[in-house]
Amino acid sequence: GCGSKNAGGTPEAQGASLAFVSNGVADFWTIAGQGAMKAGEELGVKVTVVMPNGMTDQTRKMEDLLTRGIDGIAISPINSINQIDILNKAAAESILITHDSDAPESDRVMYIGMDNYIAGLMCGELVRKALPEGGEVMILIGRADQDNSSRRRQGCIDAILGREPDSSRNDPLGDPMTSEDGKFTVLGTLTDQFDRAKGKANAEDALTRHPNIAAFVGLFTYNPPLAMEALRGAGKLGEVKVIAFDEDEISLQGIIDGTVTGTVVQDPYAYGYESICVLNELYKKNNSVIPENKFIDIPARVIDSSNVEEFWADLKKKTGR
Amino acid sequence: MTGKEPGADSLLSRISQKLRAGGKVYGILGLLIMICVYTAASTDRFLLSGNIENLVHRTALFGILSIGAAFVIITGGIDLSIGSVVCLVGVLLPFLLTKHDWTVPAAVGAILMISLVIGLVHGLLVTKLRLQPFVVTLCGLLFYRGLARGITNDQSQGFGSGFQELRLIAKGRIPILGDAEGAFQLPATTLVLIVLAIVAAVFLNKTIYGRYLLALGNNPEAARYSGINTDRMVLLAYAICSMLAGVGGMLFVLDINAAQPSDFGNFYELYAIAAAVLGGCSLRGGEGSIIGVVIGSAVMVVLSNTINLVHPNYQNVEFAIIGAVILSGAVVDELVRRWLSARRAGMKVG
Amino acid sequence: MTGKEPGADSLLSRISQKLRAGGKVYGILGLLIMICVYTAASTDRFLLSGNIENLVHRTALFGILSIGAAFVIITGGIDLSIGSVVCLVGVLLPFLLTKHDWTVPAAVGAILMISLVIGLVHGLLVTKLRLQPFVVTLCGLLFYRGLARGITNDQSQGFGSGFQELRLIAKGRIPILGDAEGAFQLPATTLVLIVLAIVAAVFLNKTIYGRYLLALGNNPEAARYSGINTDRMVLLAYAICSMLAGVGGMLFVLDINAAQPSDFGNFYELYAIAAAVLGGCSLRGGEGSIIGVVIGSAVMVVLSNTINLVHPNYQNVEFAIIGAVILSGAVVDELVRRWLSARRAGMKVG
Amino acid sequence: MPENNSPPVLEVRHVGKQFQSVRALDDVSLGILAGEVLAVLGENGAGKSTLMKILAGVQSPSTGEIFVDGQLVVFANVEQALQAGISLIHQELNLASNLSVGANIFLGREPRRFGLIDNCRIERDATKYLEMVGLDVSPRTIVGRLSIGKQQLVEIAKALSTQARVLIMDEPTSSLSQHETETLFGVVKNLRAQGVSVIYISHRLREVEELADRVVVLRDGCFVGQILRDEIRHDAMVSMMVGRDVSKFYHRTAHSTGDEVLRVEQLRTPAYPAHAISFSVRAGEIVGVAGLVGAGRSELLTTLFGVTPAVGGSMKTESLARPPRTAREAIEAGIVLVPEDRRLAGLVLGMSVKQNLSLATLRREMRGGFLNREAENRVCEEMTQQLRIKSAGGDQIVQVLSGGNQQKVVLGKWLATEPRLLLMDEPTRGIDVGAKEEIYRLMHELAGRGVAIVFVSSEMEEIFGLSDRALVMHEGRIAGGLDRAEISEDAVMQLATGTGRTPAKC
Ligand SMILES: Nc1ncnc2c1ncn2[C@@H]1O[C@H](COP(=O)(O)OP(=O)(O)OP(=O)(O)O)[C@@H](O)[C@H]1O
Ligand SMILES: Nc1ncnc2c1ncn2[C@@H]1O[C@H](COP(=O)(O)OP(=O)(O)OP(=O)(O)O)[C@@H](O)[C@H]1O
Ligand SMILES: [Mg+2]
Ligand SMILES: [Mg+2]
Repeated sequence: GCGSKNAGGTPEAQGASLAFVSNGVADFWTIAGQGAMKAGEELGVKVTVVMPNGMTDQTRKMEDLLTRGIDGIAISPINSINQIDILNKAAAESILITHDSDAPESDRVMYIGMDNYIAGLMCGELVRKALPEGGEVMILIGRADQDNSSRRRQGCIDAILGREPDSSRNDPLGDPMTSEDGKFTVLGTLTDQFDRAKGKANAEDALTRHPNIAAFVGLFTYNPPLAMEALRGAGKLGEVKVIAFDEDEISLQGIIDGTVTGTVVQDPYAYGYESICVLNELYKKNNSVIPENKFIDIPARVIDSSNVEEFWADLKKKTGR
Repeated sequence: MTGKEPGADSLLSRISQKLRAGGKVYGILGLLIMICVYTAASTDRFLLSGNIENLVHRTALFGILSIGAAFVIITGGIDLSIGSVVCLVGVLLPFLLTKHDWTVPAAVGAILMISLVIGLVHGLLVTKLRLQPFVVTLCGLLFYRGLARGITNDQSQGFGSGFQELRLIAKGRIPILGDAEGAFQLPATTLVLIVLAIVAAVFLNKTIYGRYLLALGNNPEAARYSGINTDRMVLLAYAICSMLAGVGGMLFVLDINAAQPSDFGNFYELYAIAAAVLGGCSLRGGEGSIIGVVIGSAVMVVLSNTINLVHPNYQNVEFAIIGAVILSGAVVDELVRRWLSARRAGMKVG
Repeated sequence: MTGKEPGADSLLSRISQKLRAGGKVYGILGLLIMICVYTAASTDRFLLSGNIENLVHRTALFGILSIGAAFVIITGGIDLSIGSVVCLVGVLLPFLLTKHDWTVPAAVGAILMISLVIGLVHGLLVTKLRLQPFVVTLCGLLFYRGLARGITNDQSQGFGSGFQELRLIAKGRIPILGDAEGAFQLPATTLVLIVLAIVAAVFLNKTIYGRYLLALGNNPEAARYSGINTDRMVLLAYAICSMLAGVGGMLFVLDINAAQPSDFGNFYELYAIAAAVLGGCSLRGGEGSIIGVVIGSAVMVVLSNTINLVHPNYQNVEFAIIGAVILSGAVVDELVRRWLSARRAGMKVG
Repeated sequence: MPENNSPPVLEVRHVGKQFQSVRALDDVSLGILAGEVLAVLGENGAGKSTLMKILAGVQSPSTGEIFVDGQLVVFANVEQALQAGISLIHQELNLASNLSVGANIFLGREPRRFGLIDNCRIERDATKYLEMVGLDVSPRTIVGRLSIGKQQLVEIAKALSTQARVLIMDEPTSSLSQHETETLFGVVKNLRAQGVSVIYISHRLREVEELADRVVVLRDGCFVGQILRDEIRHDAMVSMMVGRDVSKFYHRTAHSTGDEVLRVEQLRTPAYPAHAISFSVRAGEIVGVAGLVGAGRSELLTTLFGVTPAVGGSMKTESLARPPRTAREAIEAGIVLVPEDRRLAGLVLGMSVKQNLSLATLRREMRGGFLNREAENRVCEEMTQQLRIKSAGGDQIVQVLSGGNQQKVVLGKWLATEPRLLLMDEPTRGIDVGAKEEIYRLMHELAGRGVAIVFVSSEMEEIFGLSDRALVMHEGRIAGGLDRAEISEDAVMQLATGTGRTPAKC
């Protein structure tokens, strides 16, 4: 556990009421939510986990949290530069920290998490490792038009193509891009709008169109398993590499079975847990928890055959799944 | 007919007329009041002027869409493209202003133009080619969102920290009760809704065109035989609907400050239609009341506010709750209707 | 009447009959062929047996939903809840099997039961309470998804690496042309579709119940006055629709292996309805052909395949393209219709 | 005739029916014997259709009982009534327009083979019944393509096919002309001979005179009395129905005709693009258009009114040089149409009497686009008085008005526009004698005021009772024109069936 339990009395009695706001509805966030709830129990504070549908809903939910007189909010802004208003409003009326995706331009107290661009780079490196001879790579993603996914995708592409890291790039979705040395080709990025049937179809069609595709990168939790389904259907599972993102159990099993090269995992549980702990301290006016770079790094990790078992065991322990 | 019948008949007709729109309006108003009372009783934060401001503001945004939907529904048609028009407009406004440095008048003008054209195209396909409104606007639903994604290449469009003056249209608050701390201030959007609603209500109930719409929604043939240019009226209805969707879309994005092409306005057509139906529009056409529609959208807005304030842990079943409420609304309405006519029959016999 | 009249009339009628369903089917079939030819011409990968297998497989999944939608549409109703039923079923199956260790028969049975009940509730609300199908099923759309999210607490439900045998129903391939490398194998789902489609087609066109559906879809009074129990037939239609949505939902999740309650099956009702309309169903009721509906869903599946294979950079405007194609399909259909009747008039003159 | 010792085939005792506020039937008792043709008469809204619907299991009585062969029965639905051998031809058409004639005839009673519909048999049997009613179309024809008259014949064929013991016909001839009517009479007499009982409802008293063995009269939902075979006379029936003596049924006063208001030359309609029509009408003239079902009369009127586009030809009025393209054009040129099917094209059923009456004049009276309430009320006042519309006031929904009053509302809507040429398609269809008389009176008044009237009628008496001149149509052509003096049943029939002389003066 982190921080200190509220002094004396039944916790609920004088515990703060804090909120953990995600940028959408996904397993990633249910895990984070569990972390937040756990911290809430330990600290005896009331925690509300909010999973909005899109930006409008996120703004509405924030407004209503403030109406409720919430004491602190940890949010993953969907589109930070354009949400300054609501973020600053929240910062003014409550305590605001960001997680998963930062909003440095806003008045948020601090940021917990990691840089999706860097995580993307790590993912790209995995691709290079998986394909020593290089080859054609197809990127699968749910949506490309929200901060976390576009940065993650860009990082991945830059690493694959061996470019100088520069998070300000934004390559178009469609056209193939080849690295200087001509070894690697990023065939494109296929979006599925969270429609999994569509996601599977995308992977299948990519296989049909690019017979000598060498690897799939699945940048949303559910993409790698869909890619694996497609490969199994085409009898190419294991032959075509799969590089995953996040910790879907199918992906992890794939790593064990050797059908998935590896995955880059963030630590959603820690996002939730840490966010609540920090908010609680801040609520108790203990500003010592704020590092001077206002950034608690919960770095993304690469999970591959070497460390998958213990990671998975730990995950199961935390989430009880 | 016998001598006694007239009196009874006029009672019948008067009641049935009340039931037509009036009754439904009272019904939905009652529902709204119930929800408000419940919420106010459950939390003292509900009646904070700030929350009221939020509610009337959100109601305004959805109300504008719903009024548009109502016009089409009154003609016996339907418009499934509202949400996608909201999306297209929502990304276009920032796109044109920030990425292409258009002037505000140019951008707004162009967007209103586009909405108008969209409405006219729908109308023409429905009237001249006799295509089914559901089909036409379903294609619209798919097309305009795809277009929005294509134009922006799947990137969110926003104003960043610019265009604050323009955004006042959507964010501004008017201190009608003086600017004392915590005093209620009227959101600009609410003002817009009030104006639009009044205009729409007058148009529908006081002008011949409104009468024409109701008539042709009720019986197109008879309207045509009475020398009404039904095609033009239907065209008008679709134009109004898309225009209002355009206005609403701009207000939405000005309020939210950015739009994600892939999900901005998703399902809004369904909310708008649901609000219109809740508000007393019959999808069979020929029936509808503007005030009812506005109240209808208020119900849905308040409902989700209730959940956020009172039952934050049930947020993920919010849709289930809204669906259940709409349905029970419809069921109760129907049962009351039957009970009333049973009563009438009873009165007559006794 | 003179002697020539009957001849003319029967000709007239035969043409018009063709136009009713037949014509539309040819139309949509032509469209499908055009798209296929175009794609095959643009890429040699299109006709790979693997790709064909994928296409017929996807067509099967959507086709099953569309056939269900068709039955409701033929009665003049609509079912907007299909996608949400797919979602509810899609999360329930793995939920019951993995989280609650139900036996396969128990889980499948329970889910079919639930789908049936859903359909019956829709039907009862529409027939007994005379609520508008759009309203009833719109509430369904909101409610069942909310329910799915509530039950699973927003966690996606999947089979992990288990239940491989069960999943063969959705993933299996039958080597009808021998199991030579690259030989076409019939997906099990396609077999399911073929069976369902044949049963549905016979039911609709050759049995009295099908005829009753067509009759009441066109003129409920006439059907009722002919001694047909219209309510029961409508009930049946909604039951069929939800049952097929349930079956489809199970196949979808068995195929994909996991379902996320917040997104699974989103908009599928619209695809199903679009396919039904493309396939010759009139939303005014009384018209529809099963084969047409199946072809309709094939068109949408192939179209998105075409985009992925031939124009991957346009992937994000896929919706726009599908919308445009559906619309042009409807437009062309209408124009041909008119041209033909003009021809008829011409014949009469000559 | 029927032997009276056996119990009635069908009998109702003390039947009452209550709609929300309307007492449609009040303690009515009557029975019908085997092989009897019983005519049920009554003004609009007297309760005839309601009573029949109760007999056929469409509606259930609020009070009272039904007996079949002396046995008490309760019909829960139409099917049970059919089982009991009772079949009803409804007053309004009730066909599935998307299905073939054959499918409609056997709807609900499809012959089956191996559980599947046996279409061959349907076609074979359907042809038989179609011949019976003298309808010469293929069983495969889609019903929606037939004219209203033909659809009526299909309804009759359908009823015949049920092999009912009691056949109820609610105004079967309302859109049939002489020719078809006589075929129908043949059928009815035939059935009677076979011992089938027929309940026959009509506002055409001449038909009743010819057919009925017994006449029963309802008024305001009550049984007022019955007339036996040999006392059945026109005036007897009328006085029993309306409770007063309707003297001088047709006012045959010649009208001083003014100058030409309409000249039609080589006009061709979509239904019969091959045949051109030419004629002209003078102010103050009443022109009757006769012809068989499907002769193209309705098409002619709708074309003159601009709601069906003319295929070719010219048409001149004072202000128009070509056929109108929309109803608006026609109305502005002073041409209005009382359509054949008032519920479909004449009235906005969901709207009030006032709103319907003012619908056509809103534009003329509007104040800068806004409704002019005074004008609306004025029109409502005037028309309600002038046409003696019986309603609970201007705010009543027209849906609940009786047929006659509905028709008056349609007329009123048009009179308010002060037309110069009044087109009427079956103006007295389904309207009772009282209302008929008033409508005839009106037509004469209008003619007297110099309004030109062209009316289509399938009722022979109307043609020669009202017209100053008759045009007889045959398959889209005008087979001939007859002056008042020349108008006779034979002359009209000859032209209508195409056996007559070629057109002389039009
Ligand atoms: N469904 C209904 N709801 C309310 N009132 C009705 C309904 N059906 C009939 N009525 C009323 O019952 C009375 C009898 O109607 P009915 O149709 O039996 O008269 P009718 O004798 O058939 O008249 P017509 O000669 O015009 O057909 C009328 O006043 C009518 O308005
Ligand atoms: N909707 C239609 N489509 C095709 N043909 C039609 C249609 N309506 C009418 N007809 C045909 O046009 C011809 C004229 O019909 P119309 O109704 O004008 O005849 P009518 O003399 O008025 O007979 P009725 O007394 O039955 O109305 C008929 O042969 C009919 O079959
Ligand atoms: Mg009647
Ligand atoms: Mg006619």
